[in-house]
Amino acid sequence: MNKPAIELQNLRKSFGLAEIIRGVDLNVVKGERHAIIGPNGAGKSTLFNLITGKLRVSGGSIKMHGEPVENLKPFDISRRGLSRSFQITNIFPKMTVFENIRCGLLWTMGYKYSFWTLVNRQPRLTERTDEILEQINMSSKRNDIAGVLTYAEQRALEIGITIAGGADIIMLDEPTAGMSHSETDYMVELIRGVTENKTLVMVEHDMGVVFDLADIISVLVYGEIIASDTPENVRADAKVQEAYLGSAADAEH
Amino acid sequence: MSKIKGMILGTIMTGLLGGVAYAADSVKIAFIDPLSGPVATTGTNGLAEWKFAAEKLVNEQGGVLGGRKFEIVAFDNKISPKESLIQLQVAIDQGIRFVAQGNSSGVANALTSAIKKHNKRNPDKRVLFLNYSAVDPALTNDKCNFWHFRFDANADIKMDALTDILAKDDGIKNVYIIGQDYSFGKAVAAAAVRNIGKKMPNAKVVGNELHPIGKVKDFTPYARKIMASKADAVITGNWGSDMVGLGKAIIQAGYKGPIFTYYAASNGITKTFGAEGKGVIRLVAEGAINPPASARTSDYINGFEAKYPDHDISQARIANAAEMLAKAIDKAGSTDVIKVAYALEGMEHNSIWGGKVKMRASDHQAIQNVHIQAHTDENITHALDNSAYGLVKENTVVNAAMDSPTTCKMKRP
Amino acid sequence: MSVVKKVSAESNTTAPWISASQITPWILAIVFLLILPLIFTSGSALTIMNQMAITIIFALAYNMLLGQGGMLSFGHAVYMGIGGFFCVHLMNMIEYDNLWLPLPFLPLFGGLFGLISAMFIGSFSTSRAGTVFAMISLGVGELIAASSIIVVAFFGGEEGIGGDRTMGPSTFGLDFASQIEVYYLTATWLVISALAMFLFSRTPIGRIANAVRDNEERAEFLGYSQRNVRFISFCASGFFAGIAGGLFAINYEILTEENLNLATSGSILLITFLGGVGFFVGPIIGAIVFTLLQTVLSLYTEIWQLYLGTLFVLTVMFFPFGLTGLIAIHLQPYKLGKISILFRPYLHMVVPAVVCVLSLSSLLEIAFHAKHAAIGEEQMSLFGIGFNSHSFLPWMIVIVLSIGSGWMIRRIAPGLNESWDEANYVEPRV
Amino acid sequence: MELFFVNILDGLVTGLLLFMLCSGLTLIFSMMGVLNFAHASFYMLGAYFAYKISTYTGFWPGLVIAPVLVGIAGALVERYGLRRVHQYGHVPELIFTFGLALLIEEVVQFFFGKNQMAYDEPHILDFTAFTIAGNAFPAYKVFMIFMAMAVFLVLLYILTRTRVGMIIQAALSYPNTVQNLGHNVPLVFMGVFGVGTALAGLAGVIAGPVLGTFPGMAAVLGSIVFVTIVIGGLGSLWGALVASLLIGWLQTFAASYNIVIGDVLMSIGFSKPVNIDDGAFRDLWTLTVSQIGPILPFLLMVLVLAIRPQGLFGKRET
Repeated sequence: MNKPAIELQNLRKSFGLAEIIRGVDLNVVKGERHAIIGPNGAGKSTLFNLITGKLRVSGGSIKMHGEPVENLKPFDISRRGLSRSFQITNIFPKMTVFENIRCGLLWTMGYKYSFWTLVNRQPRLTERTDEILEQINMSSKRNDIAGVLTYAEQRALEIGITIAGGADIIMLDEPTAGMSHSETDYMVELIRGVTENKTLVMVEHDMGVVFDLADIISVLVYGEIIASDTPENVRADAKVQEAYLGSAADAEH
Repeated sequence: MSKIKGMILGTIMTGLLGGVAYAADSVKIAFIDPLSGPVATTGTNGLAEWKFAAEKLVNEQGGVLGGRKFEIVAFDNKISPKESLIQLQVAIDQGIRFVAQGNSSGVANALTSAIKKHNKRNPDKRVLFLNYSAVDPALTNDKCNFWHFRFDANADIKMDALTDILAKDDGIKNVYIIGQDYSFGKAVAAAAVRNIGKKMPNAKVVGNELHPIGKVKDFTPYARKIMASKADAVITGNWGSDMVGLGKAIIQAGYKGPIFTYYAASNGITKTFGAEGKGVIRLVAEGAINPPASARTSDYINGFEAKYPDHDISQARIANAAEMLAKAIDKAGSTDVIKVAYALEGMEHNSIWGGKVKMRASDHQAIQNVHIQAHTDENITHALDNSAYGLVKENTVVNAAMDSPTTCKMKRP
Repeated sequence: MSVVKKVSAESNTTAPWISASQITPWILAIVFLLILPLIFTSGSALTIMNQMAITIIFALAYNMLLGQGGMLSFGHAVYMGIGGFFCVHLMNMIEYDNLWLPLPFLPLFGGLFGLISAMFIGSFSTSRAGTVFAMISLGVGELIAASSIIVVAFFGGEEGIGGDRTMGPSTFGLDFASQIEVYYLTATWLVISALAMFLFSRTPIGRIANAVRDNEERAEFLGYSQRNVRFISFCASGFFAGIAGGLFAINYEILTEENLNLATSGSILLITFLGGVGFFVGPIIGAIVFTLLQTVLSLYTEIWQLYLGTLFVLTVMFFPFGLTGLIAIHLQPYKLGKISILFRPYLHMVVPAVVCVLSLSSLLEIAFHAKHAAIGEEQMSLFGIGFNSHSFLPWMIVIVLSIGSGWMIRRIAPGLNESWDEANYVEPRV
Repeated sequence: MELFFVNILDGLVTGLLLFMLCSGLTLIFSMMGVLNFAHASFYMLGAYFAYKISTYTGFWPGLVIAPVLVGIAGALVERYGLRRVHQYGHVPELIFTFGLALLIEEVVQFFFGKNQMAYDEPHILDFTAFTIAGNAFPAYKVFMIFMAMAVFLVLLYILTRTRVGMIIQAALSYPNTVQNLGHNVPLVFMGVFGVGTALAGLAGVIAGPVLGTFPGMAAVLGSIVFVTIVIGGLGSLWGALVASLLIGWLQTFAASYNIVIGDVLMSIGFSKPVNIDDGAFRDLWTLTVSQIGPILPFLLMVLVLAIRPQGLFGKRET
């Protein structure tokens, strides 16, 4: 129980000669909402991709619940209870909303590669899918093709797919990017709701969202974590102010 | 789903089965050979020859059984065994009882075994198979059956004749054998090795190889090997573009000796070889057209060329097949295939190409004169491919391989 | 490929095990298959129907790859062929080695051998999707087609391996000598295989195969290994292709090199695409149309492949969802209750369109005849009308007809477009 | 030893010829993402056009006119066919070219018939350039080598020294970016497709007299062209060159030496079964390398793809 949900030690990643992640140490405690912020090009997405298995690490270690997971395949990491969303909407555009969510459920509900069960004859599966649709307020779009939804709806659907499997670690990559104010507010509430009692790691640019949601904020600059603390302390951190917040605040206006 | 299926099926099937109109009492012969696709050229040529033979040699002579005409019905088998079997079924449904096919021994093999089974299972709709060109020896040996008749000299017979001629030439010491890697190519190679070993004690086989059929782009490396082997003669069963490619490569590599072939003429091949092939390309076949055996022969060829300027008499045995079938039907007094088959067995026929053709009863293999012909532009009465070049008879083996053994155990009904 | 993919099977409540709407098409299809030979009794009709059934199974199996799994294969004939070759060998073992195996179960073994070969080749070919998969399938297809000529012991060389289906133990008193018995056997396997493939698409792995096709990365982050998903789809497809191969062995009693070669692999791709890859019934329609074109059209014209090629290119250009897609786009106006708007413009279009197609093909036929027919044989007949292909008048008529009908089509087209838009117009939701 | 040298030259001719086809295909693929299945059909068109022209004017005008005609045909296909299909995605595009290959073969047969065409080398080059140990090397093949070299150099110049070349190069490496650079992408596509098919046509003009001009000529080359660019690495011109030469030599040397597989098996420790006629593998023992020469490239491709999916020189995987 006292093992951190995610533990990075001296994590490194280079592309050719360019070292993008330069020795990151980070602990994400179970049950906390953890935001990673940093200026553009700091390596946030790379860090995400390393943790979730999309990229291979160049050095260092990643542990989930104390077990090393670096260089495992994405599906392997997913099976260990980590689920993620993407910066660019990443859904199954040709399927219905219902089916999108159901895809997120199949593995964890034990269907795996089954070819002897029919999906629409599984009451539990259908019920659970409908519950999640309810949770993300998309029951009315149940039978719509995902590709024709509005952007905000697709983002919500993406969150739905991400949490569907019941993973205890949820990683969201810029969940509110490109949204209007009202949409953002809605999304924050949605995230807050669906990640209750779970570990949340998110990358986010919108400082409002970050300070609203996060218990702990880590600041990534040029591939290194320069601060990792509560929102108040981070806000007060001189290094952060200098390296990031000042310029980011300027840029927002 | 089923509705659509029904509609389409209904419309087309009705068209298929109802739409074929034919003359009331003609004797129909199904011509099942490739008429489309990359190897269709020999198929369309064969069809023209069949049509002309039926017209000139049978129908204009008064037909069979006192006036019934031959009618050639073409079926495109796309050189596919599967399609051949489907088209065979369609032909049988149209009431056709005589099937002619020649291109590809693979198809012939599929047809002969299908016809054998069909005749056993449907005694009321028996069919006769007139094989006018497929020369795999197996068809009149292990795989022979009562319903199959071969009018061409098979690969073994042609090789037997060829080596009879070769054995007379003391200058030939080194023979190179090359062919396509499939049953026919292998049969040619085996027959060549066997016959050379038997008849030509002073000669040796300096090369014997197979190349993939229809896949070789450039034959130059093979030509280099032939040059390196110091061959005095090359023997090949290649046909189509494999023949042209191989022949041109060998000539261009500097080879001056003879290349003995089975199929290096017509369908554009003669024209393509042109001057280059003169003095090099030889062909072993039945039915030589230069010099023509008689005025009748010449008339026949001229008539054909006038009607089909793009085609040639490249498969002379088709004329024999048509005439012999007509004779057999008349002799049998009906088109009942068993009677016709018995009438064909042992039949002797004076060929329009000169000489006699005898349908050997023991294996249904036609025994006839086989000639060695040269590709040249001298002494040509009937040229090929609308060019100045053609084939001239150099040597003849009378009744080639008349007494050759056969493994056929003919079962007669 | 998404246009009208509606998943009607999903209903809000938990569905009863079988609903009438789901089972009706199947019952209809079975009844249809049962009465078909009563309408078309001739041997050739049965042969062609058998050929269709085999092609349908093969095309459905192929669509498990292309349509459902997004895998483009240029060598799928291999699995059907290998299944078929093993079946012929089994048939010969029945005949000569006293192997006890009733013929009706033979296709199952074809399926198993197809499955085994797919497992073997899939183990390395499915590790990637896209071009890499396509090219490996091409390479493997070529290799196996080439070895079919070289390895005579198993493939029989160019002449293939033949057998006799009637030598097995008699099943229900049938010896399968007659075409009609073979037809019912083939039809039974058609229903079983089509149903199994339909249900497969409704299983978790079937759904995830779709997911991997659409977005392989996302599927990986949901716990599924894209490679395993592709491998399983590939094996299942190989299994059903093998069943088709077994049925081929029973029908033709011979398997040859053509069952493995690239031309066969290519035509199954054409068939599936022609029918429409996005629909379960697509390959079925494609298989029927293609078989008719290949087997029946070729009886009437030597240039049938020209028509086939043209049809194919036009289909890809104008109806990329295939012939089924053409039907399916009418579902929307039908559901909106506006299909009747289309009747009149369609009626206006039918005559010029038919005239245009017929006159253009007549033009081709006349030109072909004039160019390639024998000297002196200037008479030809089209649609029962005899005329001289070298004379001026027929040329004039077909040219005028094609230009005229083409001009009519151009004139009518805008009106048709308008009606089409109107028929598809959805009232904005208030 | 002399034979070895002759084989090197023969392989060079085959390889360079293949390269002329592959260079166009690679250009098209890199720019447009289309694996053009009809590429060999344009090669066929080139040979047939040139043959037709040569019957009126002799060989040389055909050398220029035929590729231009093929290029125009290619550009028209792109403009009125491919561009339409482009919007549906890559698989329909590929299938479109697949159908096009079928159609072109039929159209050619419609007009030219089904016979082999007597398309010949020009008379002026119909002599033996030199002889190595009794092996004649025709002047026409020397001409082929020079033509292929010239094509390669011109391509290299255009790609590395001209503005158009820069755009194409950029497209090779960053296929998605060029769209955003403000170039008239449809025009570039049409041009590249036209030039690519014209190159195939030129290859047809040159190869027609040597490899034959007949209805199946596209099918013989068909898939080998893909195999070559896949082995070389999609989108790499140098890769196409290296793979073409590799395959040229591979096929030449495979055909040149009668290595029996059975001997190879025995040399690595297998023992030949006594009763060879009965075994299921009887054919394997008597097989020679020259028998399987033309399928070796496919084997090579499967191996390369299984180990290195991006090909020998490829940077990106598609």
